[in-house]
Amino acid sequence: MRELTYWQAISEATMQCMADDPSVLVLGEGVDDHKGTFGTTKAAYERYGAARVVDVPNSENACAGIAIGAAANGLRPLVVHTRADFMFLALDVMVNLAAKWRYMYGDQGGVPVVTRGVVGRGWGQGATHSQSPHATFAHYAGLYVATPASPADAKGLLVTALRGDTPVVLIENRNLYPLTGPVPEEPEPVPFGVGRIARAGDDVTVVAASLMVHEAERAAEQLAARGISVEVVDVRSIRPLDERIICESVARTGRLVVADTSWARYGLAAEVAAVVAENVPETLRAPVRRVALPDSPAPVSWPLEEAFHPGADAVVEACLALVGDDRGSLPRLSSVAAEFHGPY
Amino acid sequence: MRELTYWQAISEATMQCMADDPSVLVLGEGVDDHKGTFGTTKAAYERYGAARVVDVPNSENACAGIAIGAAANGLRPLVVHTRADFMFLALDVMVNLAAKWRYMYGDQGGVPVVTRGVVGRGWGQGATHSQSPHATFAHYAGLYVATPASPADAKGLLVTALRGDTPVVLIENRNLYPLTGPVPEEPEPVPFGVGRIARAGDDVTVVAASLMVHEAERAAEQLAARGISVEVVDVRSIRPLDERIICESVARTGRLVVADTSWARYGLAAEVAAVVAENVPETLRAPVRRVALPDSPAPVSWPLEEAFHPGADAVVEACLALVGDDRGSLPRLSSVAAEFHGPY
Amino acid sequence: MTTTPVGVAPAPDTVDPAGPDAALIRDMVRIRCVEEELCDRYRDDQEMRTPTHFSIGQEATAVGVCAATGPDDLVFTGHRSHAPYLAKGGDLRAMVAELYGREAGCARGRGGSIHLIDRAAGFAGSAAILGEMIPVGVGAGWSAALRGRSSVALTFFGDGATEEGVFHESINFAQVHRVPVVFVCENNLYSISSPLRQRQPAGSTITDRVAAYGLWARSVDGNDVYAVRAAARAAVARCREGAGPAFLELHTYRWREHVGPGWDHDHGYRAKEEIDDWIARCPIRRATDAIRDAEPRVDDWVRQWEQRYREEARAAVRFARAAAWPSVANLLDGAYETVGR
Amino acid sequence: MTTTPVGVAPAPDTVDPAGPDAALIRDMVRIRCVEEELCDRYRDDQEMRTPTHFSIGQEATAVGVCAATGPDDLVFTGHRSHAPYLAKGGDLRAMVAELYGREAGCARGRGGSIHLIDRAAGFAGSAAILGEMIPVGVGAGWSAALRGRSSVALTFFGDGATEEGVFHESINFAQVHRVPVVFVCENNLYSISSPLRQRQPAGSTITDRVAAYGLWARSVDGNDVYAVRAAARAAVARCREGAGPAFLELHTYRWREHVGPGWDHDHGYRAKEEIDDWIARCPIRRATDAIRDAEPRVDDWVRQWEQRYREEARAAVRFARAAAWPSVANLLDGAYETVGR
Ligand SMILES: Cc1ncc(C[n+]2csc(CCOP(=O)(O)OP(=O)(O)O)c2C)c(N)n1
Ligand SMILES: Cc1ncc(C[n+]2csc(CCOP(=O)(O)OP(=O)(O)O)c2C)c(N)n1
Ligand SMILES: [Mg+2]
Ligand SMILES: [Mg+2]
Repeated sequence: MRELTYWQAISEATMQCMADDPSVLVLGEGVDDHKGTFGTTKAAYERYGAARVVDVPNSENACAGIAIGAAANGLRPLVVHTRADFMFLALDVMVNLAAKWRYMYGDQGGVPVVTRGVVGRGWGQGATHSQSPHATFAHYAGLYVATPASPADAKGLLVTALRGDTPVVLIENRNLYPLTGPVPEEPEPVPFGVGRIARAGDDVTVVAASLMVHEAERAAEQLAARGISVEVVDVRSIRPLDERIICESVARTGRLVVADTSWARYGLAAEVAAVVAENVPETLRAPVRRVALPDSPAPVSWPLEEAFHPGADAVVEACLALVGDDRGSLPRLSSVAAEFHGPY
Repeated sequence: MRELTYWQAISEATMQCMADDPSVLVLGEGVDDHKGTFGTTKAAYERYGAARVVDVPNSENACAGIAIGAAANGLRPLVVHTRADFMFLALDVMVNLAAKWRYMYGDQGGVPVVTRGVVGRGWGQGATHSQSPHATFAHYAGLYVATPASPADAKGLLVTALRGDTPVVLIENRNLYPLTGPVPEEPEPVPFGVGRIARAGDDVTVVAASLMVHEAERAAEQLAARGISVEVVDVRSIRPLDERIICESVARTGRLVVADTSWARYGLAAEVAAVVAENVPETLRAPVRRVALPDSPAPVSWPLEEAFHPGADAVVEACLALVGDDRGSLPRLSSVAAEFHGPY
Repeated sequence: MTTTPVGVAPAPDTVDPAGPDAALIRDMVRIRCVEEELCDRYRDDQEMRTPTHFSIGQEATAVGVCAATGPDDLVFTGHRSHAPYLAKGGDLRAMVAELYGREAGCARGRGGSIHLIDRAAGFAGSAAILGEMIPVGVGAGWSAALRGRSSVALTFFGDGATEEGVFHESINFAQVHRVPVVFVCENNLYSISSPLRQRQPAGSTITDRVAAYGLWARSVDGNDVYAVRAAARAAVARCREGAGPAFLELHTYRWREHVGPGWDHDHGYRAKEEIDDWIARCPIRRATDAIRDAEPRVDDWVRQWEQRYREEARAAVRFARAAAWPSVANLLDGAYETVGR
Repeated sequence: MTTTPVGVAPAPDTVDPAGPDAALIRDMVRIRCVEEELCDRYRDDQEMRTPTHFSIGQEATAVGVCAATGPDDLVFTGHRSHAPYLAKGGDLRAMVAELYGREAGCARGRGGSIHLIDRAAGFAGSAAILGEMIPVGVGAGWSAALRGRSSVALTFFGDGATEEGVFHESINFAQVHRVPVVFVCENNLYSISSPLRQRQPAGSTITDRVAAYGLWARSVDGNDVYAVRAAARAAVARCREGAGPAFLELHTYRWREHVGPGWDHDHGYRAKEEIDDWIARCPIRRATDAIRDAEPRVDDWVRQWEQRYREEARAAVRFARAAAWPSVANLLDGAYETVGR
């Protein structure tokens, strides 16, 4: 299969869905500019112009509400935030209205608004430009929330979102954008709620989302050299969450590490641990480990930032602790995102 | 000790803190009216007037930001929302600014804003007036989040909040307001991060917060009659979370039910299960059970609403399942909140 | 028996003999009768378990505005929803059943008073978080324009909702994109018990603030149903012509308490005299007075309408109370789309 | 060597011989020199890992406004923070160390360019979420008033931030409560690469929209530092008298790209001619021209200042690069208050 970068995959999904369905339109601050949301909306703007790729005022709350109204009246808006952190300003309408619309009006139709938020981890983006709010949206029933890790899923989940009738939040990590992978040419949907074994293994299960899937894969590679076999589960969507793939894997390996780009408490790492504690606790041969952000806001200073965002090394350490090994002489890994260069 | 209702305890804490510290002021929509936020701000308004108990415009976002600015410049605002759901409109400044202030400006002082949100469960309040967003705030490092269950804690946690230097979110359930309990006369602080054994027991641990502590206690009473001994742990604050009290109890009982007023996924029920899976999984003699909201928005219609909000019965059932008993002939319990009468 | 409000094209056989001006009175009387009946039942029976915001005294705003709309136009509102719902032609029995939490409710009992909807009638939804339906109205109108339809969206909200930032964001967006949306502000001087002067600066008005964005904005006596209709017609016509959004500030007054059926002159936030003053300016009485010279039979009509609609309201209550509750087995219905439904 | 900007009471021995008008030029030159030096280093060295928004070309707004403030007045800003920070008297070396992520930074390396603070100087904080510091400024001013202080809060933001609802909510609150706060809008015609006309309606201005709340609001040539200072003095004086909030719209222009040190005439969203046009209206040049007749030595002074401040900037960079990194052991410091600190 031909390879695309993650951002190209998003762009392609957008273009194909716009071609297939004239009701799809893109809304966001600067979606029409020369950078085109890190490339993801550029081709769509060039092809469809300002009528369907709409630069909006800096009004996140109203724009989310406008998207809901447009969706209630026949359109399929794709709302784009260059930083997922800005979505907090739109949280009210997304959680109090979009998520509840179908239910509270008696199941007479939904509001298919798709919202993409880009997580800006790294390069000193700091406390308010690095957050990954997927758990916040996924706590509230009524939304689908996905965290694609691969170019193929970035495309396939967006296609599913733009064809469905449920409001969807897609959280994309900026550091995934340059990564390449095989992507089907056709707009093949990837379903929500179906996880993926990113790598098979027997000794430890690492459940991860988004960027952390790659960190987990790199950790697995290194551990393989040491004779430790790691299974990496990519949840792909966090609501619905594929409980089965998680539990089946843990039931086999008996050990669980959860790796997330957000904080541990009340986050994906908590939920996955809870799913295991609810369903297959007796299979656990060691305590669950959470690899997540330390309990502070994101710092800017380089060494602090490097220490703040967990990478493959943190996954390696957690796995080693679970199998009762110690770190010994493993070389340290740099983060997947280390190649990014400024100026910002 | 003399008894007060939950709302009287809140009112008393507010009055005493305002008397002790002239920098405390109360902000909120309608805090000055005849209902006085279900009684909690009435005495303060009568005593201190409009200069310190300030009715504000319907501008939740700005008012939260104004409170932050006032806190950065010497005041201690207590912001009140008659429905916790309205706090979503203020989430941006609370999470992106208040929570991060001390950290991102290099630990030179914090913004001690205290925010009270009242959860309006029941009586057909519906999808947007019944939510308990504690997990959403507690996911983000930098805030303290508490869910007082008793009048004494409603007072003591508010006192701690109004004397500390950290932004605090207090989530109060409207159905607790009429409940009475012993409350110290003095403004004695109750620390964050220290749970409480609400009832001791040996067979099952029920970890609960807010209203669910009472449902758990009633469940425990009923189960006691059947020879099942239930320990009820009231977490009191959910960030910081008292991991020790949870783990020690579960290590003794070997069985865990978590009871919360919000949804299971990415919520308090997930976090408590994760804490156990991380620390004492080997002590679990049965899978963890979560008693939480079903995965839909809150319905209005009476029978649906009754089915939607879990009460003591749901806790009873979960405990019985864990000890391998079945429900048999136990009489059904009505909810703690059943006494509330309309019109709204 | 169903009466077709003027907002929707009436089937010939249901038209009253009274003409379009009297029809506005008829529709206001109908809403008044329904709401008074509901107030009594709400207070006495405790069977409607849903926070309920009545529009008694404010009927001219809903009726006057909806009279200017066509069947393809969409109306959204905030929490004070009954009057616009009925004025737009929303099904009465479905509304009452909704308040009673029944499966036959317009939102199948899931939404309650604050979440009314009747898509067939063009009543596109009400919501209880202040300001939320303002951008939604903009989005709906924008969608119509983008899809080449001539329909217009209208969104009702109170004076208090204009304090929410989203109101301004919505006005700004609508004006930049020339969205066919009519912003309908029912200024009843209070937000729960907070008087307007405590929440918004003296010396300027909501209309002034909207006009500063360049919108066509009019401040209208909201208890004069004919004035409201005239202003709304102009607003809707502008939208239909593609001239951009319009704003109406309709000055009116709520007679009952903010939420619930009671009177509240003893709550301390407003004087009995103020309430009585506004009751003296009852929109139904004023509309009747205004056309009595031309239509001397109007008082008889009003009496007949009162009888007819009281009976219709009672019948709707009977229907609702007899209707089935939702089944608890269907508790999760609609939380997510059901594939293959 | 530290130079005291006019915003803070200068110690006698550091006053330049130039008088208050020339002092404004001096402060603009200083900011220009610092930012140009930082631009070069930022681009070439890749050592400042923090998104950075330069004010080159916009110096008159910060300098003119801060010249009207006293030491007890508090300044807040959005992301475009360096110029107001320096104009208010913020410590230069601490700022540069912050950009270099060092422990000696004004926010101990935790905040970066977008989170500057210097409490001693009255620079009370900058933040990167659009609009956030607008209500914060209101709260700070309100606090001063409630505590009987005469200090004033000032909050800087761009034209783009006025599209956030919180801007309107803040204006409304400030006017209702007569808060001593000056809203300072630096209108540089763009929000990143979106031109103003694409985001806000033609035919009305930001000043119009604010004036509609009854605020004292002035639209000023933001590249004329003397006009800015005069307007800011009037605004601050009103606040200090208890006459309520004030608003300034300062028309200016950013020369470099939105974020980062580069030029961007090839990015397609604005023409080289437009940029050149505004460069010709350089605030430093204009201020110099304006006083040359009265102060013929001003060109010499500017040359001397350029030398002095380039050297000061380089020294600050040397200081920052030599400064210690924060210790990873202290990663969590300040996430929560530490009891007994
Ligand atoms: C965001 C939000 N804040 C507060 C409330 C509580 N609330 C419900 S109705 C209301 C008053 C609104 O006043 P107005 O908009 O003038 O409408 P009216 O009730 O007068 O018709 C308030 C404050 C709410 N529902 N949503
Ligand atoms: C809430 C939010 N939305 C979007 C952004 C992204 N953003 C950063 S700066 C900027 C432009 C702001 O323009 P303006 O307020 O005019 O300030 P300027 O950069 O022109 O000085 C935008 C959109 C943000 N930081 N916060
Ligand atoms: Mg009102
Ligand atoms: Mg700008």
